[in-house]
Amino acid sequence: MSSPYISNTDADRQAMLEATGVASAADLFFEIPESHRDPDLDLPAPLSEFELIRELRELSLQNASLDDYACFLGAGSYNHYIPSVVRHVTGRSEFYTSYTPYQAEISQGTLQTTYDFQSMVCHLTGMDVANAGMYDGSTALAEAALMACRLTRRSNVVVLDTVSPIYRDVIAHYMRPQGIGMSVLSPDSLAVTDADACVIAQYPDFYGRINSLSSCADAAHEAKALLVVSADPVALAMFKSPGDYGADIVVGEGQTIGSPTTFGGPYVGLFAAKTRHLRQMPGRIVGKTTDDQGREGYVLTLQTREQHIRRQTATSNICTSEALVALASTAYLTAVGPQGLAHVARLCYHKAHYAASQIAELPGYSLPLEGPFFREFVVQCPRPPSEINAALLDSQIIGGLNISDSIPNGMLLCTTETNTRDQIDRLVDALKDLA
Amino acid sequence: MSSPYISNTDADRQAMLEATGVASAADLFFEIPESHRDPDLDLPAPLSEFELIRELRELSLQNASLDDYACFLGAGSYNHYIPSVVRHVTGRSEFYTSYTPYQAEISQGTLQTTYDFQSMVCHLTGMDVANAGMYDGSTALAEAALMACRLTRRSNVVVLDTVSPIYRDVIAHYMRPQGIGMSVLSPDSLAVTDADACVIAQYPDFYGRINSLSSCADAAHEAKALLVVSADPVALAMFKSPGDYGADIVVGEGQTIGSPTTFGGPYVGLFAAKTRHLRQMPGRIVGKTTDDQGREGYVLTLQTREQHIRRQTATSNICTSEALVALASTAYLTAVGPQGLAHVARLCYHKAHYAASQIAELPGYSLPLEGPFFREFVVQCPRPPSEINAALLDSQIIGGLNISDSIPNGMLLCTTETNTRDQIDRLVDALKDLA
Amino acid sequence: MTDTTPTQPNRPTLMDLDSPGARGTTLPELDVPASDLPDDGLLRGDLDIPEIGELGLVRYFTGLSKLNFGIDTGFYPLGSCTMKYNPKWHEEVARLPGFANIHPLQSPESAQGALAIMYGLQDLLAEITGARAVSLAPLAGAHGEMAGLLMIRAYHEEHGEGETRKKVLIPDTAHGTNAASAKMCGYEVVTAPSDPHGNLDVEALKELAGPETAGLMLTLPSTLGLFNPRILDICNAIHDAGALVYGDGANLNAILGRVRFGDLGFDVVHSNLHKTFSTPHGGGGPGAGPVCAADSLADYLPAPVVYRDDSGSGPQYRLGRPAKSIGKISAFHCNFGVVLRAYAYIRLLGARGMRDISENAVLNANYLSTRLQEDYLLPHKRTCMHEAVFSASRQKALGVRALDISKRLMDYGFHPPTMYFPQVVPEALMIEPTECESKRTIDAFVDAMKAIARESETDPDLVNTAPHTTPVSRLDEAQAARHPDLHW
Amino acid sequence: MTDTTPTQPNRPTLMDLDSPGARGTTLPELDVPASDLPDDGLLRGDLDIPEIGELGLVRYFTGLSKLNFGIDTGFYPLGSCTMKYNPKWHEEVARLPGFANIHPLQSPESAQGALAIMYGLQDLLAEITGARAVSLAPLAGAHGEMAGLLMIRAYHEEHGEGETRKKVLIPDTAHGTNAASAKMCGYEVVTAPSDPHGNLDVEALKELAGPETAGLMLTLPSTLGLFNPRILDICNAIHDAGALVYGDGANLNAILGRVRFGDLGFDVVHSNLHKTFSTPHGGGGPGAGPVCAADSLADYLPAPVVYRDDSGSGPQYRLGRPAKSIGKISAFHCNFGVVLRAYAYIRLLGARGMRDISENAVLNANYLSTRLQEDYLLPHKRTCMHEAVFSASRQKALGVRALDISKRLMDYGFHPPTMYFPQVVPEALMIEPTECESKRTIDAFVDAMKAIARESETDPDLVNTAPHTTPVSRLDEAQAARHPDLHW
Ligand SMILES: Cc1ncc(COP(=O)(O)O)c(C=O)c1O
Ligand SMILES: Cc1ncc(COP(=O)(O)O)c(C=O)c1O
Repeated sequence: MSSPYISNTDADRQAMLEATGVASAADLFFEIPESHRDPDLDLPAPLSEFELIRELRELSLQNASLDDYACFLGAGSYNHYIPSVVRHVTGRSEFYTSYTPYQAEISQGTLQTTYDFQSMVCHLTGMDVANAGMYDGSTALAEAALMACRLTRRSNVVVLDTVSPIYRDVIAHYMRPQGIGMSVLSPDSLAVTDADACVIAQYPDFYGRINSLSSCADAAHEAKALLVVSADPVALAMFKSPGDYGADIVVGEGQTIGSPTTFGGPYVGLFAAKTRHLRQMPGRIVGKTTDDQGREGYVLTLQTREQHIRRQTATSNICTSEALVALASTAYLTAVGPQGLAHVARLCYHKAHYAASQIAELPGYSLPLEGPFFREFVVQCPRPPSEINAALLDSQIIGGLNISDSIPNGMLLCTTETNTRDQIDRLVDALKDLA
Repeated sequence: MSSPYISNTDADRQAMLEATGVASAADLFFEIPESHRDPDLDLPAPLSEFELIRELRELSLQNASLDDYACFLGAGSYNHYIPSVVRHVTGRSEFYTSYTPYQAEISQGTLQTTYDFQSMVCHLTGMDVANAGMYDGSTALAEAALMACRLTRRSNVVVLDTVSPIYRDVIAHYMRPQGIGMSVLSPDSLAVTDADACVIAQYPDFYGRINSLSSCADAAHEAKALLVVSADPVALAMFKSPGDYGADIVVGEGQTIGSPTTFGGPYVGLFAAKTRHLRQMPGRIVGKTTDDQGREGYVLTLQTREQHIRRQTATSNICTSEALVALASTAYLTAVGPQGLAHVARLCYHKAHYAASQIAELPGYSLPLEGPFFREFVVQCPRPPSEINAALLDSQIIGGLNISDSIPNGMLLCTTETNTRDQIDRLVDALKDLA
Repeated sequence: MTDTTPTQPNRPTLMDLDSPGARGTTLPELDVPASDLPDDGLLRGDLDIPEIGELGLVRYFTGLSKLNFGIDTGFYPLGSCTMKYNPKWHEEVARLPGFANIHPLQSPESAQGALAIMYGLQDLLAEITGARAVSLAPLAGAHGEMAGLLMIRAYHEEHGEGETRKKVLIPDTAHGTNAASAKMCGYEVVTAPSDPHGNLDVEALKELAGPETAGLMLTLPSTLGLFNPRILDICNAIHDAGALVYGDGANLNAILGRVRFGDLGFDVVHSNLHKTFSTPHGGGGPGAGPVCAADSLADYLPAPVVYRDDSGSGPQYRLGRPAKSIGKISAFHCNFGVVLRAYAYIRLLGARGMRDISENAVLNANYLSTRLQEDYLLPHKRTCMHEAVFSASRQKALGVRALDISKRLMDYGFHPPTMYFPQVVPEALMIEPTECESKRTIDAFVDAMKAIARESETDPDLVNTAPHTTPVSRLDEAQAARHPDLHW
Repeated sequence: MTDTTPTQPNRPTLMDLDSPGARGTTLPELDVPASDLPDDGLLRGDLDIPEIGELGLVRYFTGLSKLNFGIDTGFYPLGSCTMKYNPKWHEEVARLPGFANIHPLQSPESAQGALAIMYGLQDLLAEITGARAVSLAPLAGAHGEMAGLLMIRAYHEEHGEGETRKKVLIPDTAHGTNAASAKMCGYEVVTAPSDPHGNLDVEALKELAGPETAGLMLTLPSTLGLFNPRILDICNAIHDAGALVYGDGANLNAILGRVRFGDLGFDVVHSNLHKTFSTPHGGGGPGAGPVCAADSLADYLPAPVVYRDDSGSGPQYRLGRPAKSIGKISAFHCNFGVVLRAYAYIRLLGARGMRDISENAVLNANYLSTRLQEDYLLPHKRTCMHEAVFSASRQKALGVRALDISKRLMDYGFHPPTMYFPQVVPEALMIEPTECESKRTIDAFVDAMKAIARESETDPDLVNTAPHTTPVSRLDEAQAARHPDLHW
């Protein structure tokens, strides 16, 4: 008996073999070198759906889920509440079982929602045009750097040292093979030359701080370099957009607006730019047009930028991206709306400040950084954060990111609207006990 | 700000009030006696989706779920595995957000699947016709008794004492107001008179035993009474159908084929009969027909039996029933297919026999009843079952039904394909320790 | 224009897809020793249901789902049915293992969370309807009617009048279940007439009520969508006759937070959770019809009722049986999955939310009614509650019936209203927009209705042969009834 | 026939539904003291995205979903895309809180279940592809290509040939991503030609390979759906030139359990989990493109790789970095949700299941190809693997292009094949039925293709103006590109 995912019956197979004029299915593989044909695969014995769900559920219970643990970890992945309607939308199987919408007439669902996605990304970032999404925030940023190099025909990028070290790492791996240099500078000593394609900033920065991007923009633009910003979309409901500061390319991590943290993926990279840069954008783009009867509809457009047409002269190699995650973002933003997103942002802000002020009062703990922050902040701990986090875990708390390598005993803590006051108070109490 | 379930904005409301010529919405309620108008409702303060999901999830964790506990409880509600596709089907919102399919042209989904449901019920029970479902197995049985009285114009029903006491209770409450008598007899001393409308048997019986229905059928039919059988649909994949024995009306609990135990409901009553009894059937019935272009389609039919047309002369008062649960059954039966259902039945059978034979060997435990059984069996325990069950619960085991009232220290145990050998062995070990 | 659609064969039935040997899922293998099977004579031969692979199954049912019109598809103004939005998070909560996978007979200690929710909903409904006590046992509205009437019956028996009070008064506008339920409870139905304003005629009622009357079944607001301003007189009249008042709460949506049945003198009322409290209709169920009783009938409620005991360290919940309970009316406790959703709904909205519902539901209906009166006859020109009952009698004169208008609405993308009910209104079109719909949607619907009114004048045939855009057009119901084809 | 469909306005955009003040969900209130806001100059003004109630949201997206054709809708023979059934239980498992709601940076101790699954899939893929080690890091096929080429690059650098080996050989049939990935990795692309049988021309390849060659990117079976019988010669030739062989495993479905890349001499291969291992395509992702390396390249795999430590009481899993790793190519570990589904899929099917897949996929393709050859030109008349690439050149002669045939298939209820790829076949129609489809479905598709071949002769206009039954007909792509309208 074959698997439920195969629909042919034995009789079907027999009839097809006869029609095909082949004695047995094995004969269809005759071109495979005999020496290597039909290896014995040493795989675990097959199991039924029931047994596997049971097994996987047990594995899932070995993970500390953010439903059960109070989580104060952020650093690029944020535990925001996702309204149930979002899962209803992404759970429509017409959405999740379809391919990239090459055939527009029967893909208007994906196409129109992608157009909505692009629209929202434009409005959030304050940019003119946006694409359908990239793999994640970090690769979007790396691709933005490459795009800046193409646009400026320069081959060095300046990355602020307040950009996430994880993202900096990814950028480096994307630059090197194309022979592009990368300088890491402090925003306080930012010097941009005419060899530099762009200045890359993070907003809010890796440490959670929110600062004006004006000086970065000025420094970049004076050198005729571009300003590339990696921005958090939730923060953009509360703070000026990078577009307001004159950014040329804005990217971001779309996980924070509608997708679960799910151990790091699938996420989606947001990607937006000024109109004049449109034809150097990577990724898919959906445009609105009309059919031969004058009805409005949507298509993939500007495909001559893409690998399937341009091959090695394409703006990127990206093909399959993260459409379903982008759809989740679109549904999320629709559900919360502009007021709701601003409300979420304010909850993050006030909770972070409440938590920070409580922790700052604990003996042994301090806030080493100054200036306004959004939902993350750095705490200097009286002991190595690794020890503290291990102890917190026993109290069902997932502590902040250990950033001792950049700030001694530094911990990057994060709060979102999902952290109740009770959770914050529990954290503060636990930290007190660990002083 | 009003709730997300209200779509009007303040501006909408204002415009509608103006168009309607009413100063304020409160004025629309002027006909309500002022003395009682606008009570202060003392309800808990509203909460957000996020907060309520959290609260309800916590309540759910206060229940011993059969995912976490080994369950040996049956007695009318059975923990069978439900393939994920079933939830995919019932999760299609076109199915669950639609009303009873009065408007056939835009309800073919519900109508065709109901026709499939009826077809499957006919085949399972071995009957000619089936309806779209009743509230649950017990009310289906009670309605079958009423139907038998209408058909025979008699006003007493004979219920075997091997019918579930829960079901007997429900039948009694349905008979009494219409002045119908009810005699409870043992199958061994079954005497049917010409005052009796029907004999009501359960198959397998309440104690899990599977016996030929021939003698019941003969006794009933000799007195020109009907044979009404409450049958378990999973057992029907393995054992002769009531139709094979000449039953006139067959009902059953549809929960066992595709719906979770969910604390007792929603379930669905299966209801089938011989063709000649069709026009006395309660409930909705779907029939196949053609449209004015000759295309096949489905409609609610024989509605002149029903309350919305016949009012007090209808065959029942039932209106809203359990369509979605019937859909789950249809999807379940399609998923497992005839072979799969028979396989499930065999797993139940062999596991029950394995468990029974292991328990029978424990000192102090015995099997008081004889004869073949399906997935349930009675164990006589050395101590009150209530004590045993309390102890089992501490070992994450939900024991069997306490039936001490009919069999001293009797416990009705049940196994299904979801009980792994390991669970059964754990049960046996635990019982041993409790001897 | 040539016909460009390739001819489609009839939709396959499930049986047409039968592929012997295919299977639609995987199942575990036997992991215990096999036992002997019983006597062959007991065993079954073939079972003739189809065998289909999992993909075929998914496509079949997914495809059929698309032939259905649901609330998620569009406006569903089906009068008396309160087709409101079904919040998605309810579906997720209902699937939590601690709710979906608990057994009705497991011990109360191991089901405190579920019992807390049942208790909680009893409490909320008591507050909303002004009742003394509530039982969640009835599995639908009609089941609630039966429960309520059995309570009334038990009450009269207890008071020695069981044999004499054999009649139940039911208004001519009442839903069919009312009469059918009365019959199931052994009562004789006496029809109480409406007055020209659409109200139950109080004077006529007084005439009818007497020592043989067990009770009155009254829908409030009525199925005409009207609130009877003499409701207090009615309850008094019935009580004066020694009878009790049963409330059909199917239309509770209109008066949520505005007035309570208990305060008006109703002895018992059922609520349709699948209407007022947003639980999905499911294409015809599941529903739930909890009964809410005043002091007079609280002791008679069906079992189970959940009780709370605060004597221990925390609250403990248990299933119990009121003193003079009419007993159990189904195998287990209640449609728990439905109860859970209704509980979730009320908790999210609170008291303010209840009033928002009635405000918007009633305002929507009155606005719709105002706009539609130009083109359709409104027999009872009054402020309505949650729904407006129009008559297509003007169109009938042109040869277009309520049925035809209903079918034509489908071409405009709307679900039709309820038709031909209540029976007292000829060519009735009973329109209930609910609070969930926006002015924008109602305007679009009114525009469509107006366009159809136009079409009825200019091209009645177009309307009379509608729908033209649905997967099937009008189906031959006579053939279906004459030659029943009820299964494959 | 008069036009009976009421004229429908354009579908509203999301912005058209904007209802200021409406909200699509509820959110918790602030439960801590509010702090001062930062300087006004930092704060944002308006955010111009629409406000919509929850019902409007649900209707909008549900309605749009119905305009999409998915696998669950019908046959989706999109060549090279392996559109197979996506098991429903995977979706449920992926939503378990212990998988969906875990943070990528939480400590490994608190994520052992997730790491065990990643480790498990690495292991399964290594066995299936015959690899030494696997990294799940790449987030799609093209990302895997990039990772693989960066590994090759690092290898040559390590061996002192980083500066000299600057060319990558890519067959003329290759997918566009191959060439684009090579470019992203700083390589020059050299195109390797096919021979008349559709195989990569081995002699020509030998000519091209040399000391400047970093590697060959080879799709096996090729995008023509053909298995190159000289595959061993090819790998040898490349290795002899000091270069490495990259395998594009997008078509692995054809040879599951039949032959392993590693055994044939491939140094690294990526697998598209969203093709071969049934994870949903999602309308264009997410996917995952794990790279599976032979001994030669195992040390260069991207980070992270999960390692298992059995020294303690039970196995312990940790995230690590191979000795000479090319490092991280995205922010976190992998597309875990995709990895989980692929793991579930392989575990359900086992080794026998892998072979069932290739058997049915290849048999289906050959059967389809046999039946279609009467009416359509098959340029390479050979036993094919999982897909058959036809040419519509006969129809082209009648004025009907591959595009037109594709559009007309929609009217018959099918998704079109991949068109115009591979570019070496004029008017290409690349048809991949997958193992999931039944003979019944394939027959229906073939019948439709034959009917279209007929129509192309008798009524080419009908085909050339197709589709006729879709919500929109052919859209003006030139207009879209010339006047980009990219947002509301
Ligand atoms: C006024 C009224 N009463 C009673 C009922 C019966 O409720 P149910 O269908 O839940 O049995 C309905 C529903 O159709 C109704 O509209
Ligand atoms: C042969 C081949 N190679 C590579 C790819 C690229 O894979 P992905 O789309 O996952 O980046 C594809 C998919 O379109 C393909 O078909």
